Amino acid sequence: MSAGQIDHEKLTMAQALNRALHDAMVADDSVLMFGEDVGALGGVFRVTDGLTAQFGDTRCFDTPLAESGIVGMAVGMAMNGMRPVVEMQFDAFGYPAFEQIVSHVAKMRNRTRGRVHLPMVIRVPFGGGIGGVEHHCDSSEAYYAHTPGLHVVTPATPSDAYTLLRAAIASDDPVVFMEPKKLYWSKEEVALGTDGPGIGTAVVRREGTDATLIAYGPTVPVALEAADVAAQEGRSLQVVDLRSIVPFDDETVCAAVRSTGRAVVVAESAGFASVASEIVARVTQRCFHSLAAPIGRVTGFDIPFPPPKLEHFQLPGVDRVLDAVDDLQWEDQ
Amino acid sequence: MSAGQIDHEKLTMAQALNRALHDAMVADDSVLMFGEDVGALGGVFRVTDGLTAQFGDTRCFDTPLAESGIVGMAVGMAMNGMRPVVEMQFDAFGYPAFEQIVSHVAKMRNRTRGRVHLPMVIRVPFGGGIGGVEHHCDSSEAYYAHTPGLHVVTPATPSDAYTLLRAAIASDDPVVFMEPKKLYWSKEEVALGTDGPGIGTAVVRREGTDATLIAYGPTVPVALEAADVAAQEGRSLQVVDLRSIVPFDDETVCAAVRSTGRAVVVAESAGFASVASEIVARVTQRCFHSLAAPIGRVTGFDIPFPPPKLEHFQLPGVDRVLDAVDDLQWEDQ
Amino acid sequence: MTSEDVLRLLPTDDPIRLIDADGSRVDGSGGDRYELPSDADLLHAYERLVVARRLNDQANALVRQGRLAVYPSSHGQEACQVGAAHVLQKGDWLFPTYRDTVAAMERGVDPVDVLTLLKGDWHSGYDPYETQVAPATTPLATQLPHAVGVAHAAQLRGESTVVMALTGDGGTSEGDFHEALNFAAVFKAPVVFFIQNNEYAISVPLARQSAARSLAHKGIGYGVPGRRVDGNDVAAVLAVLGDAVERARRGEGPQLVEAHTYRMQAHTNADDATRYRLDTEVASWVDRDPLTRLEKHLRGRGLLTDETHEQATAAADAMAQHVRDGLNRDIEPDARELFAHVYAEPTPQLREQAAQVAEEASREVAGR
Amino acid sequence: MTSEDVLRLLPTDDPIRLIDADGSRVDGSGGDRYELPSDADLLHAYERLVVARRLNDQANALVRQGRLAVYPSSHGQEACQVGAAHVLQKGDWLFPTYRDTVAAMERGVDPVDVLTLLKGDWHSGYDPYETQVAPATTPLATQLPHAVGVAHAAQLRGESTVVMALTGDGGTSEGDFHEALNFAAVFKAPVVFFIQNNEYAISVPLARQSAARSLAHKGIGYGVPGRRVDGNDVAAVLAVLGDAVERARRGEGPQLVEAHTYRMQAHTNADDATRYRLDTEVASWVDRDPLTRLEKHLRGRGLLTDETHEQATAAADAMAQHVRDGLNRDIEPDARELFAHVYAEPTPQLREQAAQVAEEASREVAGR
Ligand SMILES: Cc1ncc(C[n+]2csc(CCOP(=O)(O)OP(=O)(O)O)c2C)c(N)n1
Ligand SMILES: Cc1ncc(C[n+]2csc(CCOP(=O)(O)OP(=O)(O)O)c2C)c(N)n1
Ligand SMILES: [Mg+2]
Ligand SMILES: [Mg+2]
Repeated sequence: MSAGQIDHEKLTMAQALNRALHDAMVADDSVLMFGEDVGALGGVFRVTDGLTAQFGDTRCFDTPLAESGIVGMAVGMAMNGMRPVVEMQFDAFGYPAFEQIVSHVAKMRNRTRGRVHLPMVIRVPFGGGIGGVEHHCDSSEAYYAHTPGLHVVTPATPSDAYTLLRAAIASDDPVVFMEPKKLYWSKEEVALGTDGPGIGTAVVRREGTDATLIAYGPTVPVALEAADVAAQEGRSLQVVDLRSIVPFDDETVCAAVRSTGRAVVVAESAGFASVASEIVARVTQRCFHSLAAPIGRVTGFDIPFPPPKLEHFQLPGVDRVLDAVDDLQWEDQ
Repeated sequence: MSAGQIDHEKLTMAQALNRALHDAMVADDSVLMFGEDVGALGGVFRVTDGLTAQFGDTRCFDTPLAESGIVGMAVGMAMNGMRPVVEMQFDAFGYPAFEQIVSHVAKMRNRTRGRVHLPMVIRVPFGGGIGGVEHHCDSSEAYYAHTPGLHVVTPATPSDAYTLLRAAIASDDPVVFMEPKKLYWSKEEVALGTDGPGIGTAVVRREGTDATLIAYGPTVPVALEAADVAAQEGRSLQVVDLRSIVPFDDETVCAAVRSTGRAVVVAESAGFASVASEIVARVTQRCFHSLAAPIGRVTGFDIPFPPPKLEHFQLPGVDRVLDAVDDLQWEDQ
Repeated sequence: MTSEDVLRLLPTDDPIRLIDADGSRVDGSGGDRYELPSDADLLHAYERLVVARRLNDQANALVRQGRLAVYPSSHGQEACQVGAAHVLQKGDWLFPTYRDTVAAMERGVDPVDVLTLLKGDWHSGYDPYETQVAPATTPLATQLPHAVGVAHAAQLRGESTVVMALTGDGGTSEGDFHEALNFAAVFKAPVVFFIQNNEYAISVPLARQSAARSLAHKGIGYGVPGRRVDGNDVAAVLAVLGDAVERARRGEGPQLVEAHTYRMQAHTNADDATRYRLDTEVASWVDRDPLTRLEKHLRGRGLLTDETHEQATAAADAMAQHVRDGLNRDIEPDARELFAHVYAEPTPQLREQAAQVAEEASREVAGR
Repeated sequence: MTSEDVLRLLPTDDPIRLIDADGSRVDGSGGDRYELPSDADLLHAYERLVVARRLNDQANALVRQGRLAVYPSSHGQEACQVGAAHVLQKGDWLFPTYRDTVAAMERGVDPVDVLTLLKGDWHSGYDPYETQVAPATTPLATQLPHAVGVAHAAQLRGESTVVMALTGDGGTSEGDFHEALNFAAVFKAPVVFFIQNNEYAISVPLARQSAARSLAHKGIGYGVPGRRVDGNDVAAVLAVLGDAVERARRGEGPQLVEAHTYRMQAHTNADDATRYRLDTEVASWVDRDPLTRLEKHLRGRGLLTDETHEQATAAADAMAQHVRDGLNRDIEPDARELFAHVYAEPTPQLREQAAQVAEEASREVAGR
């Protein structure tokens, strides 16, 4: 691709991720992809489809079935000149790698006083909404976001999937890249370029004046849909898409909330001690006197993710978001 | 001990924990203790001192060095009639067991629709302030508190150490029992009885009228000391000791905050997406119109726990707590 | 311990086989150390293999009809699962994976209940304490330390329970496999670790899983005897696993058995196996089918009458009908269940959340 | 692969030894397969053992004087650590644990820098890329997958790097040991896994760690050769590890070597070893001391002159003086360092937090 010229293609999020991996591997020989079933199979979500065929099985390869080993090997490869990208097949299957992630991936730069850094990406398909059985629908972003030393990002659109994954691979720090499973098949025109808002930047997806919905990953479309419905009912909702959980874009989020004076955080994971808690706490701290009502939270309940037949109760939906908006003490004004 | 008669002894927190284990093992044959170095050595903090000698090495025993195996074996023993208590030697060494804790310990009751329950306790010495090197001073309570299905408790006094550990062992649900390492050697007269406030109950440790400090585990003494200093300066601070993070005692905490209209949460762990975030979010939600200022947070910074020579910068101290109290917009009144 | 003592922990070079693909009795390959199971046991195994195969077929059909969300078929592995269940006694425990529906059924769990999870409902359709079958486990190898704990608890109480812990070839790569085997060995826990090596972990072939001569060669590193068995020969599976269970019960500590078998179908219906393996490879295993092999053997010895055959088919028909009936019943999702089993008593927080859902539901009803 | 090919992966019944406790050359016990290192190598090893022993003594003294917070001594294990370092070439990597201060020093890291962590300052007193010595790791066995990754990266680039990955006996029980060995074997990564089996993991004796004949017997389960060596015989350690490194470099894949040695002192100065082992047990190992053994051997062969002895002592003196000087310097804690290394660029959140600490500091200065 010649400089300045950027291709556009209509892609699903899974395809956009695939293109990001592909383009990063073309651009830089040190980029590698490995994990379980990412080779011949192309990943259970086909995100790595075709990479082994094109780049050979030293650049994209299957490993033994052991997540701690996968992340640990990535640490070593990142220490030694590579930029590994690894896949945890489903969110809950990242837990065996937890020690490696928390004690090494997150800490290596710090413990070596900056001498060793780990340019690596851990891809984590997360969230529910696809009728998955137990252990296939966890939302673990809070565990990673609470761990200093990690970047944690999550795209809500195919375009962001491309941009953020390229940025994650280019980052000299480890990035936990949370992929909202239920959006893998969402489709849009994608600009295959590496500029656009990077890690650390939230964007306002929809302007609005009455209240602000703060969402990330799988709940962004829910928030947008809620804003659509609210608009029909005469209420103007603004929607902020975080994109990056760590670093957190206080500026964009707080400006948005101050502009409306009311806010609801929408997230899929269990609410207790979660990213949603953090958003409420930090935005309240910064915008207290602009707030007409306490910031609302629509999150998953504090229960293990339920079986498919029951998951619609657990997932934040448009109705629940609108209820939370209704609860923002409008009569107080 | 005959009914109604309760022994009192002056004990350190480590001794109180030891007595709780001892008394629980006397009371119930199915209570077992195992982990690394808990046998002949009596644990690196001597919490299990003498148990093997008294109860034999089938009741208190060393295992191979493998935390996932330890917790996993405890799951199986709890499934089969035992009430195991296991020790993770230091907080960060619980991470290898993370998958077992999150995917099984927390979920077994739910996934079996209540048919299998796990009466087990995971003891986790946590926090800094003892000059420990890396990986020996983590505060991991947020990981566990965010995980539905676990109880998470932490004592701040030797008496609570005894009562809460007895309650944890008696619980039919798994309890993550966080032991503040720097308080192991704190000493007081302990009532060796099993009544007293149980899991799920916060207590007001000091009455006060101007603002409420909310603390748990290692920061409770810090909060109390801050209240002492503030009193000399003419400000009356109330101190709430959570004791139980999950379940959370909304009633006690919110009543306290409403009574003063101002609050600061004091916790040692990194602040982002933490238990402190949750406290701020939920108390703000419930007490918004009683609050004269946003709830303050004094927590560890969002950095890996630093080396001993630097740890005093990381630990919430009296000055920082008082600064946060000063920031509660008193001039607004 | 002398060198000989150590060497006896190594498996035979080739998997132990008692009945050949053509149905004839094998000599050699270590099989001579094991007796052929009794005629009655073989005939019983035959009937159960027929029923097992039918369960796989029926479940696949239910997936196509949309009654089951997903099904990991054990077509081709039925001898392993029937064998693993049949060698156990009352009171023994079985720890199955998601692929071990047949093994669970063979231990007395209603297959409708086992399949509940795969229908999209609650995991544990069955009470694990009724049959001593643990809830099937998805996170690989994580059930193995549980199996050790159950065995050790029983051992401490002086009970003679044996625990059969199942895993796939892929599962052996996980840290928990290692930790469980080691704990079992150190505590001499009566656990039989039974690996169904079906050559694949989803798409990943065995060669990417291990560079060892066999997975049973791992035993010696824990002081545990490792045995290899032809997993498509139910006679050999019964003999080798039966021996392992007996040894574990006698106090000889844990045993490791690897069955060599093959996953004839895709990982689940959601998988496309043509992406990673050739049809010719699959075809080469058809001749080694566990069911036809046993049938040939029994026919060769004149043991299999048309009557037995019909009886087996009737049992399979009845089971299939029962499964269809059970799974065609619609599940009424009840939101209250979300909060009922998280703790013995819901926390105040969960009570609030449950109330919210109840309120939503009542508004919905009112709104209709 | 035939049976013989598999059996050659098993270690010898007894650890390989080249020099006996009384200093004489051993024949048999597999040692005949290895040549005694050259006189020059042995003399060099002698000097380094003297220096190593002194480092342990000096560090213990610094603990008593309150200059070091904690020290895990390798007294008695110096032959393992000197051997592990000396068999490597320039460009090879070493992955040490907290007990491997000596090994790191032998690879060229300034001991003052290695001890920085134990003084209470930043972990990585040294630049890992200068000497290809990874930062010493505390969470057990977690460094082993890193070692595999470093080796595999080098291998993919066609470099001839070998990685020496150290672990204790206790560390072998962790899942990461298993996963690392398996990954290395599957990818044929040039890693030498070197277990210093010093009989204890803090208080837990080897028998609680493994029921296997030896830890080297684990190799065969991964298709990796396992070797046992007398860890108090530096000649044997050099020979066996040297051979393993050469094989790994030749492309034979990972190698597993277990050294049998003994932790002569407590786990660290904070530990009370009398709670779990008898003085008589410790005493029984004094005769097998690696340093006196080599000294006897060299003296017996007339190779050790008073001059060599003095030269070694002088080197030890100089090192000890250097360590004292380095560690007696006081560290000025600088709060800015807290935030400097978490990310390449501090996040906005960390900038805020750093500003808070800076503000606190300036108020403190103003308040004085
Ligand atoms: C810890 C963990 N990681 C990944 C997965 C996803 N996964 C499900 S089945 C499977 C392959 C398992 O292979 P194997 O153990 O050989 O069993 P088989 O399916 O062949 O019976 C994988 C990778 C999982 N369930 N658990
Ligand atoms: C994952 C983990 N669990 C527990 C510990 C605490 N711990 C530190 S050293 C040690 C014993 C290690 O024994 P071994 O591997 O034999 O090494 P040695 O100390 O004998 O050199 C333990 C349990 C740790 N560092 N890491
Ligand atoms: Mg398999
Ligand atoms: Mg040791």
